[in-house]
Amino acid sequence: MTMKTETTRHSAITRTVPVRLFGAFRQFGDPPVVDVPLPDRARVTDLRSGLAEHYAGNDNALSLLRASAFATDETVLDDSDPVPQGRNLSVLPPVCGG
Amino acid sequence: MTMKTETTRHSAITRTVPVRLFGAFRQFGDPPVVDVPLPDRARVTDLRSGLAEHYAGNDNALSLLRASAFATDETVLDDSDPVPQGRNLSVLPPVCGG
Amino acid sequence: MGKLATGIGVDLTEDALDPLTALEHCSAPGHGAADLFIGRVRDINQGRQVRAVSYDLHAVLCRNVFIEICNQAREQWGETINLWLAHRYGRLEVGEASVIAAASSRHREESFRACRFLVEEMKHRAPIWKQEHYIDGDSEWVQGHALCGHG
Amino acid sequence: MGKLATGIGVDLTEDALDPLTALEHCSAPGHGAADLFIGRVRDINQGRQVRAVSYDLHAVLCRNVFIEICNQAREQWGETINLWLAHRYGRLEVGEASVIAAASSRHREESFRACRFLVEEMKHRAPIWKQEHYIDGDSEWVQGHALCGHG
Repeated sequence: MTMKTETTRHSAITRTVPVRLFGAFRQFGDPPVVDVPLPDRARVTDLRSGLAEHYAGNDNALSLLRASAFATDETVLDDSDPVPQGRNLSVLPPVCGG
Repeated sequence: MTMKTETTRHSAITRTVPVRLFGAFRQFGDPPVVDVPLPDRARVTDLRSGLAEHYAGNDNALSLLRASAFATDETVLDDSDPVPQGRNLSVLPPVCGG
Repeated sequence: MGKLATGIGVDLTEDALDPLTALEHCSAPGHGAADLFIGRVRDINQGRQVRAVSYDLHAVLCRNVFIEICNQAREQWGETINLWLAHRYGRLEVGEASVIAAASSRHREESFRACRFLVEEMKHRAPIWKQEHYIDGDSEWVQGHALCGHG
Repeated sequence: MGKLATGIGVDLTEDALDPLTALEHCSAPGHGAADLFIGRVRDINQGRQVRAVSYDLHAVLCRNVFIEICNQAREQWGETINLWLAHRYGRLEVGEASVIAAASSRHREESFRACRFLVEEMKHRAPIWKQEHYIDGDSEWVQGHALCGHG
């Protein structure tokens, strides 16, 4: 029980990470970068939840977020990946170049 | 019998037609146009035979001729086609544009 | 403008795209063939009359993705082929070029296939988005292909 | 330079081929895609080092064949596509363009297919011949595809 409390305390919000917005995310009136609160040792799925809280009540944004991916400047991330430290993070809506 | 003689007489050489040379035919030292003697009511196969006589003894030219087609300015001809009257005629070696 | 391996050129720019730059890059004494694709802003999309399109892209990641796509094309069609992939961003009027892809190679088969590959992969994988501006004054972000994580 | 239907352009010329002319022809407000192919003189063919190539062609028939090929492409991929097919003749040095084919259309699939079609049909059907000049001073007419009669 004490252990579990400890774990919970370790998973509490300990930092915020800046997430750059692209494409259709630009239409919701946010600045180009949104700070998302994250628990320690967060995974990308936590980043997604954090951004979902930012968009709470905005059904269009939440729907877009479900279809979007997170990425560093080097690669697109899986939801199960740890949130990389010291890297630029972005949220990428479905793409349509060309 | 008389009929047959008549027919033969009608098939005798009655004209020559100019045939333009292209591609590898240019290498045998001919002028750009060769006059080929033709029987009346000639078909393209007769044109081929006439040009073969022109190249008698030149195995390279005869081999090239076998792989070549005859054409007007509008279309490539079949050997069974009549030789068109009043049209420019050409002999076309295998092609390799591009 | 970026080059990784010799023979691979990628570019992300606000300036007009130049097909001659692409064709110059995609040429070599041993290359008998070059294929070049241009994507341009169309006047009508899904029944709506378009006046212009604004392209948004993630420049750093996009550049990396472009290079990755080019490297994969070389793995498939040979290390000696030359490749060019460039995309414009900002606001483009109807008729302006948004993307140019090009490939050159010894024989034409590889050029056609590699050029097509660059275009298809770019459309599915590159972090690029477009917002259409319609003549009625409305604007809308165009729906696209969801990206997947690596692997 | 010849045009039959609007949107079809063919050219047989001794002058250098210009890809921009082809791309300008292959563009329209409704065309989101254009594909362009360039064939160039290669420095090596079948193991022999080439210095230059002389192209010979039957200009009148060739023009007719080019137009016929373009018309057939439109039958297959739609009357609204634009097509360009140009071939140079005379002596060309290594690296110079001998042929340019291009197609533009609403979507890219038709452009890629039609452009490829123009190139393949041109190679098989157009009355064009080439003589290679090698660096050893020798010259040779290149073997090609035998033509067949109509039908």
